[in-house]
Amino acid sequence: MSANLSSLFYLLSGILFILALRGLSSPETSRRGNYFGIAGMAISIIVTFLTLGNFGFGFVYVLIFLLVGGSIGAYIAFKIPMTAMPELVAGFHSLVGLAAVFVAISAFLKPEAFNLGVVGDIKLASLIEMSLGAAIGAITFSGSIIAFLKLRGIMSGAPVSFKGQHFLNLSLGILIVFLIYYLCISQLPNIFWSIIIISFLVGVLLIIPIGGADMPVVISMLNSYSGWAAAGIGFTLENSALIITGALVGSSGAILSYIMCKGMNRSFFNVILGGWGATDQSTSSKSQEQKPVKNGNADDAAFLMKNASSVIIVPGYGMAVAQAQHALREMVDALKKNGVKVSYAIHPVAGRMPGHMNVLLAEANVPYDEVFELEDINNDFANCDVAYVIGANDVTNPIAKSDPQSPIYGMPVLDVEKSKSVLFVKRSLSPGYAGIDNDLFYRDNTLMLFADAKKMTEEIVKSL
Amino acid sequence: MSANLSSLFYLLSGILFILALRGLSSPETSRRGNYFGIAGMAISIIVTFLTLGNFGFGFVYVLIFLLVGGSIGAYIAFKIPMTAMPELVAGFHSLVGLAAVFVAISAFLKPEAFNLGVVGDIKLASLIEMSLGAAIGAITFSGSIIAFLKLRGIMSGAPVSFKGQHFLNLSLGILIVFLIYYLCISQLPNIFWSIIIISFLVGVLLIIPIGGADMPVVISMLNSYSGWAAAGIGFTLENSALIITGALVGSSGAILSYIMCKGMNRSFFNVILGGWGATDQSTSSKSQEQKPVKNGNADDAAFLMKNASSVIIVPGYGMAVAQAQHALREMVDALKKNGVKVSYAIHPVAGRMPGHMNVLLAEANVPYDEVFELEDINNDFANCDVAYVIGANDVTNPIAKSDPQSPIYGMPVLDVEKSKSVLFVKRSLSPGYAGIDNDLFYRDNTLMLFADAKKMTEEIVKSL
Amino acid sequence: MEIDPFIFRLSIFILSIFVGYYVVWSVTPSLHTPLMSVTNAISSVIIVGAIIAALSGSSFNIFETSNIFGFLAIILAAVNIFGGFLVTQRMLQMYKKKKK
Amino acid sequence: MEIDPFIFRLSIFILSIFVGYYVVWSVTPSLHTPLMSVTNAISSVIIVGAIIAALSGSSFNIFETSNIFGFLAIILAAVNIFGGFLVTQRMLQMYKKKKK
Amino acid sequence: MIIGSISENKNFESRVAITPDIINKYKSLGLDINLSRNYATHLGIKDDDYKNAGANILTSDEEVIRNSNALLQMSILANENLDKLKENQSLIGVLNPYSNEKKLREIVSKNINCFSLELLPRITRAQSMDILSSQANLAGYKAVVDSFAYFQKAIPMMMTAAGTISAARVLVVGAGVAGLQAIATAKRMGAIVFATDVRLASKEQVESLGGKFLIVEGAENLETEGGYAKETSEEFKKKQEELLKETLKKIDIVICTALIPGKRAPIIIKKDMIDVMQSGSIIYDLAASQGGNSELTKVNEICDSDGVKIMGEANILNKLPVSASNLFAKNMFNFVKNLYDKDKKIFEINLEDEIIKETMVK
Amino acid sequence: MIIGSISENKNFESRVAITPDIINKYKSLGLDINLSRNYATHLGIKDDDYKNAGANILTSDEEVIRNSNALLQMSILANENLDKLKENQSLIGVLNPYSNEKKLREIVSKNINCFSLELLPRITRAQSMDILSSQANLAGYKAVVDSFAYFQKAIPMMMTAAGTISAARVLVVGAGVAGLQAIATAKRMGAIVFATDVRLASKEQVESLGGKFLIVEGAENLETEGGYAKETSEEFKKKQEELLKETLKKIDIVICTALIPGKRAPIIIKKDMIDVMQSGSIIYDLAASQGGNSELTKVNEICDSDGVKIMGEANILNKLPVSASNLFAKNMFNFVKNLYDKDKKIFEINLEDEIIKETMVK
Ligand SMILES: NC(=O)c1ccc[n+]([C@@H]2O[C@H](COP(=O)([O-])OP(=O)(O)OC[C@H]3O[C@@H](n4cnc5c(N)ncnc54)[C@H](OP(=O)(O)O)[C@@H]3O)[C@@H](O)[C@H]2O)c1
Ligand SMILES: NC(=O)c1ccc[n+]([C@@H]2O[C@H](COP(=O)([O-])OP(=O)(O)OC[C@H]3O[C@@H](n4cnc5c(N)ncnc54)[C@H](OP(=O)(O)O)[C@@H]3O)[C@@H](O)[C@H]2O)c1
Ligand SMILES: NC(=O)c1ccc[n+]([C@@H]2O[C@H](COP(=O)([O-])OP(=O)(O)OC[C@H]3O[C@@H](n4cnc5c(N)ncnc54)[C@H](O)[C@@H]3O)[C@@H](O)[C@H]2O)c1
Ligand SMILES: NC(=O)c1ccc[n+]([C@@H]2O[C@H](COP(=O)([O-])OP(=O)(O)OC[C@H]3O[C@@H](n4cnc5c(N)ncnc54)[C@H](O)[C@@H]3O)[C@@H](O)[C@H]2O)c1
Repeated sequence: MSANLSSLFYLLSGILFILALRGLSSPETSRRGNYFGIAGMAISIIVTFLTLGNFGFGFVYVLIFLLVGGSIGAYIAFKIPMTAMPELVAGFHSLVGLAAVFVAISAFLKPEAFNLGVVGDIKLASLIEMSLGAAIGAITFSGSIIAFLKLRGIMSGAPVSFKGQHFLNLSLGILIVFLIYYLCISQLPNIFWSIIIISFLVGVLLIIPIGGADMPVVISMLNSYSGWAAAGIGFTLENSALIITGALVGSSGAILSYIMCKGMNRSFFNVILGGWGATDQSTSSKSQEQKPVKNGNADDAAFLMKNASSVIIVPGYGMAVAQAQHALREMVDALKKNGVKVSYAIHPVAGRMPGHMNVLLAEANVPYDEVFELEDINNDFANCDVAYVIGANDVTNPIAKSDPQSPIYGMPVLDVEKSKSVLFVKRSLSPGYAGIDNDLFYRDNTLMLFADAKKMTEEIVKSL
Repeated sequence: MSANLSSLFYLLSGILFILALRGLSSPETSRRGNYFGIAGMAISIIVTFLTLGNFGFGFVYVLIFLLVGGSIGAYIAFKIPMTAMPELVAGFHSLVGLAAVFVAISAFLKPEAFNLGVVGDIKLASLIEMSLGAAIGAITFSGSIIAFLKLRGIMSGAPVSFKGQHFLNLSLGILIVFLIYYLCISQLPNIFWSIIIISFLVGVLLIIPIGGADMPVVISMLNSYSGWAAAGIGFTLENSALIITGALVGSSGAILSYIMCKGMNRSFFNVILGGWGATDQSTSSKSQEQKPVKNGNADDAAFLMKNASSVIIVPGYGMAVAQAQHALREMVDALKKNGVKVSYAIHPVAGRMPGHMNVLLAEANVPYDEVFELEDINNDFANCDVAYVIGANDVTNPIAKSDPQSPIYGMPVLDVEKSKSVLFVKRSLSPGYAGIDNDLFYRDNTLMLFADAKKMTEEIVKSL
Repeated sequence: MEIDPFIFRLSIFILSIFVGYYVVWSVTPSLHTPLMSVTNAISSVIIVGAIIAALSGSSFNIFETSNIFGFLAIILAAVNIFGGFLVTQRMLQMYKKKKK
Repeated sequence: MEIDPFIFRLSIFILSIFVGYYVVWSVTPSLHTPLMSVTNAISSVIIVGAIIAALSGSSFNIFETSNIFGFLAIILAAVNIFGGFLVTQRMLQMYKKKKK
Repeated sequence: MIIGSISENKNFESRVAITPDIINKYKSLGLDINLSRNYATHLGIKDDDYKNAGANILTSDEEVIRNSNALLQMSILANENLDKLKENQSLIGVLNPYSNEKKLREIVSKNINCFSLELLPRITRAQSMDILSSQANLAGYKAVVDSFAYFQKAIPMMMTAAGTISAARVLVVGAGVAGLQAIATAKRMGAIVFATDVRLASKEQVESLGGKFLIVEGAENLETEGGYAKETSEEFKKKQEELLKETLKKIDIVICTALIPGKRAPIIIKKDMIDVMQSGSIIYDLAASQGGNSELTKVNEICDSDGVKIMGEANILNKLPVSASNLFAKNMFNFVKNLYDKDKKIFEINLEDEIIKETMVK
Repeated sequence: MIIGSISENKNFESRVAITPDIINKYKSLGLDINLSRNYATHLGIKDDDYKNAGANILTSDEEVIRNSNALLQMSILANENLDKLKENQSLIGVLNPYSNEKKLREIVSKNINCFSLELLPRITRAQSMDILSSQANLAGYKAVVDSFAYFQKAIPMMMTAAGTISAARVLVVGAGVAGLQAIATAKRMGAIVFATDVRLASKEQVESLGGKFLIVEGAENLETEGGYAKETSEEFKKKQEELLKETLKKIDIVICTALIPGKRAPIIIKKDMIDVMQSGSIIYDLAASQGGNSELTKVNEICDSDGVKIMGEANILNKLPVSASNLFAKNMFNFVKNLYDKDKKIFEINLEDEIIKETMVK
């Protein structure tokens, strides 16, 4: 295959990757996006074979290795539980990083194969590119390993920090740059190896100070690194598929981690530099580490409810405090437009006054036939997809059914936990009127939406 | 200047253009965006000079021509009234189109200067590129001229359509393709000229069937054409600044016109193919041509109000029908958060029952001290930036002050027209209870927001 | 393994199309007109071609037909560049956020 | 007037950065994880380099050190490619809109 | 010019035609005001309040009549006072020209100008003088408040630890000014509100207040064939009655406001419909003085029909006298302002002016 | 087991302890019900309604007493009926053990089990039996509805062609159960509602219903130093009184609900405060029977203090008897259900159970 033709095909696969990412930005097109990605990858691999035109002995080996790797990958993909996604992605990243390192090493060892000159006299530009690629790849590898261990729980999720950490990282960074410079002058293999080893160390050092809660951001950042590594190798190999894809992955990963930081209301730089871990984490991690809660945002809630077939709203005193009834009504209207069946479950003592919820719902013109008392609706939770608990707490607390010591023992409660997912809108984990903790917050099918009830509901309306 | 260096600079100017467009996508960064654009343009021009390295006699001429053109442009830019913007942009487009044609002609006449071969033996690819560039440029030129004439009112804004129009356009298109093919074989100058002339004709034919109301879409589409023309020339001249910028302008113009069509709820293809003009235009143009109204959308309204320092809400029967009071309250809350002062002006007979508006506003918990009766607030309109008239009509009709024959003569009315801008939210131009037309709809400082009052207000909340 | 520069140009062209697509996708409607006028101004980067055309050949015969077309194109593009950017500037002035 | 291909590659690189930037800018948070896993899968396009490395040299000495690194890289990248796309597929299955 | 007002017969009328707030406005027109002593003390408004506002308090009704160019009243004067009126004086109020025809003819013949405000044309310009609207509005409000107070159950839905109280169901018959305000008031208290009217245009208005409009099947058809035309068809009436009867089974409170101008009020709630209503329900008939919308209405009595209470107040506004007087006084002022020529300082009886022409009793 | 209930003294009490709805629930517990004739006819509930629901209607009170194991009443029986009670019978109701101490001691000594529901502990489990809450809730509602009906002006803001009626201003004193419901009811009618309470926790509750909480300057400081501690300081009291006095000048209607359990109600609205109120204003004192929150309150009378009306109903729920009985009956049922042992078919007087222990009169 001519160089021109293969270039064209590489361009095509780059475009397919762009379309893949684009598809992934909305649920409707996401699966199509994934197919684009697969197609792009297939094209690049096939084109590479055709370009090399080497269908001998080696080709068979390549195929075998490809299949071995592929089978392992497929096996992992099918077996892994959905809850282990984040660590899986982290683990995969480490592989990409290592692959980049290996390719760079290979190029360094046999530059002729890549048109980069000969051993001991590799082209300057290529040398820089390949050592950058190797360094970034190595950082990606060791960083991802640490992230994986933290997420997997093998290593403690707590941030590890020590004095002079930032200084050490900075020094090592400078050292790498210096070594690359020196490599360019001397072309000495040992320098190349040192660069790689130091980079492994940097990867470890970069990730250990970051707390478990920030791992998603870190993973996305490592993703970005792996992209830059690929782009570096791409320049070395003069391969536009690698350049386009590397740049694409590099910048999209960086943006994604930035978006995630913003979504969690944290400073991007603090997270990336591990500074945040030292200050804030300590307080919030306390309660989180004992009992982890799942923390969602408006978009998640909107997504869940939009795709539900029935939703039950459970209002409580917090809705009254936040005066969220109008926003709630609007949310329900939007859901109904989406074809979702919505009803309201009113607990007899929700709020602080008999009929408290009724006053507010009537004010928001909620039709009476959508409002049910406990006895009439309690059985429906088992068949409902989402219970949206807005500012209620005690009235959902299952302890009233189980623990005779509890001050609310014997009170009938709304069985929200029987619905497929429970969304709790409240500002914190603090208890309600009765002053007791609610076990539901920590359940697997519960998503906590920490915010003022009105604000959160308004945001959900926006996302619907 | 070396080819490499100049390429780098062209790349830089391409990036600056990207940043320019990016800046223009939000009001906060828009001015910065414009500066990026200017910088990018300056760099391209200077780099071109340096690359040519020809600072003799010709250079002086070029400078002179540049300055002459520039002065004309600057003069026009300063003198033109803001209301004439659309036709100005259309006029400018025609110039770009013509410039593209001229450059293509020049390249055709003296291919040596551009490294394209010699007269009578121009490189095939270049020939295709330059004739495409010339054709698109010519279409842009004549199409823009027509758009300009229509907008300026020199030519009637009504769509001109005749039988077989689409067929004629299609035939001419095929003819151009055929001629390009023939040009490639024969290299005959006459063919080249014919291509240009026929393209001029196509431009005219493409635009005349499109009605005045759709001109903004057309202008943006012509913008896109001029981009493609520039890209075509860029390929010919192997100039990456032209390629990047041309592609950028080409695709962004196309997307922009698509967005505008969606915003106006029209089919993109119908507009572009002039089909829409033939069917729908006839009905809606009737009232529009007699008295034009300015038609806005939620974003415009949000923008105006967000940047106002005081807004007065004028609710009427339509708010009650749409049950928009809750959404309205939410909008006002959002505005107040933005530091805007908001009050409600209640006309004594707004609605269909004494105190109709009060009932609804109280339901939405609007504080009483923000609600004013006519006498107390009527003088404030003169000092207010935006009057948001939601579903009210008769109570704002100034005819009550002027025309003793009018059925509402003598009724006190809210002087909304005295505020800097008036937003009217209603579903159509139809009259209210009194059954009479409201002159305010056609005023210069009025923006009509045609929609259900609740929907529109909700959308504004979203855009805030 | 030498690749035809055309391939590169094509890649650049296509990527630029994507950028153009995305960059305006989220523009607020109130900025449609300034955006249009700035893209218009930018599209007169065709002036690069015009300058090349005008100065082609030796300095002595710069008034051959082809050069004249170049010069004409320069004027047209220049009108556009200055007019376009300045008028955008004027429009954007209106959007200046008031001092509060 | 020959231009160094590196310049072209740089242009492509920079434009791709812009595209990457825009393309994820508006992604919904619920798709963050699938997006991450698909970008991960895509980044294993490094396999192209790995294949080149593995097959470099003549067919007979493909087990030189450099080739071995290539083969190792192939395995790693392949795990990633298959695993990444398949797991994304699985995740997206969850987002399938229910039949109503 | 001087205008005056004397106390009404407080047995029948608690409202007054002039409130302290409005005096200032008369003054700024250049009019002086005479009032009789204890003019509005029954409303908690002291004579001093009027004095402070600028009115003159005269010792007797007679003095007020003698010293004023025009008398502004709620209703027509007692006979002895009517006799004291002199030529060229004016009398403005709700004079009820149909029932008081003889008296009025007499005084008009004495060249006394009589204006009766319920004759106002319903044109936009007269809206600010429209006493029928202003008073009907308050009547609609008050009918709901009173019947809710009388009702033996709570109105709004309350889900409590001691069980649920379901929301009361209210039917408003006639969705004119009074009916709409009744709907609004019942709705804001949390009742489920139904309404019915013969004007189909009122459907949208009812819904704009959150009420449900009762539509007879086939009503759509009627509408298309143009307005009220077919409305009287027997079949339609029967269907309407069936619908009402069915609805009333679940209705707790009925507010009747249906009127036909100048005629007896239509009878809408028949005896058999009342029979199906639950014991404890209430029918509040605002149309009582025009004959009532229910078959069993008696003026100023509470009838009990098998547990259903039918209340027919003749002048409900006597129970809301302060607000009613405030609005009435403002209407009256707007009327006087239109009549009064500031330059000539007289009442300019311009019969070109529709408002003056229509209200003047001839 | 058989439970019974006899007619109350209808001069003082319109509510009943058993409603037709609830009979089914008793039946499903395995309990039979005896009622005396015309048990609730005054509420529009016929004897047949009870019969259809499954109750036995006996001819006389005596028969009911004789044939029932337990008597469920609103209030304590008349003396002659008390005498008819026999050993091991139970009497459940609002027995008012403080004022009826002697009578109760007597019958308890006859081994008759007396349970008085107002003694219920305020624990979560007892919420469904909590008659104080259920009745206070309705009382708060009714106080507002009645005072609005009595008020001579319209409550909500109305901007009309005949001028503007401004919204009435309501002050609720004491934001407990009754107070909160009063706030909610006044608010939904469109009044501007203020509230005051000594419990600062109630501020958020008041605001959650759209009311404005009156805060004495410096109250924040008090709060930080812990609860009620400083609340009684003289300076604070003075400031509070000044604030109230200032506020009352513009208040149209005051609803008093402040109580201190087991004590005389605190006097909050002093005479001098009433003096500054506008003529026509209303003070509705729900605390009247416990002494009243205003200095001038008289039980079951409407006092007029210079135009300000002070209304002190002793048993406001007699005016809302149907809803009140429904909730009361449900509370009573929940109490009985807790007391009754389904297997042994007796009332199991388990003194381990806080609810039984606290309510039992000893
Ligand atoms: N109905 C009655 O008559 C009555 C009377 C007295 C007492 N009670 C008691 O009150 C309780 C009622 O139960 P409930 O579930 O309605 O209320 P709850 O158990 O008191 O819980 C209310 C929850 O709302 C949250 N919240 C408060 N303000 C909020 C805001 N602005 N936005 C979002 N969330 C907010 C609080 O959590 P965060 O602080 O984390 O946000 C709190 O946990 C019962 O225990 C009942 O016994 C009832
Ligand atoms: N207050 C009273 O007591 C009373 C009683 C009777 C009559 N009136 C009369 O009623 C009129 C009141 O004036 P007004 O300005 O309030 O009302 P109006 O003049 O009747 O105008 C209402 C406007 O709202 C629009 N509209 C209706 N439904 C809408 C919806 N869902 N979304 C958005 N817009 C909607 C209608 O235009 P589109 O159809 O184009 O949307 C209509 O032009 C006066 O003429 C007054 O004399 C008043
Ligand atoms: N623009 C103005 O100047 C102005 C002023 C006031 C009122 N109005 C309008 O005039 C109309 C009537 O107002 P009104 O309250 O004075 O009317 P009204 O008091 O004469 O009648 C009350 C209502 O009863 C209805 N009705 C009559 N017979 C009925 C029947 N058999 N069954 C059911 N309903 C029946 C009428 O349609 C009317 O809606 C309303 O639409 C009102 O908005 C206009
Ligand atoms: N969870 C439960 O079991 C339950 C049940 C019912 C009530 N409650 C709570 O108990 C509390 C009291 O309720 P209640 O209505 O029965 O109380 P209450 O009837 O005894 O008193 C009414 C209110 O008056 C207030 N008050 C007393 N002295 C005052 C003064 N000098 N000035 C102003 N206000 C004064 C009290 O603080 C109380 O809020 C409320 O918070 C209520 O929510 C809890």
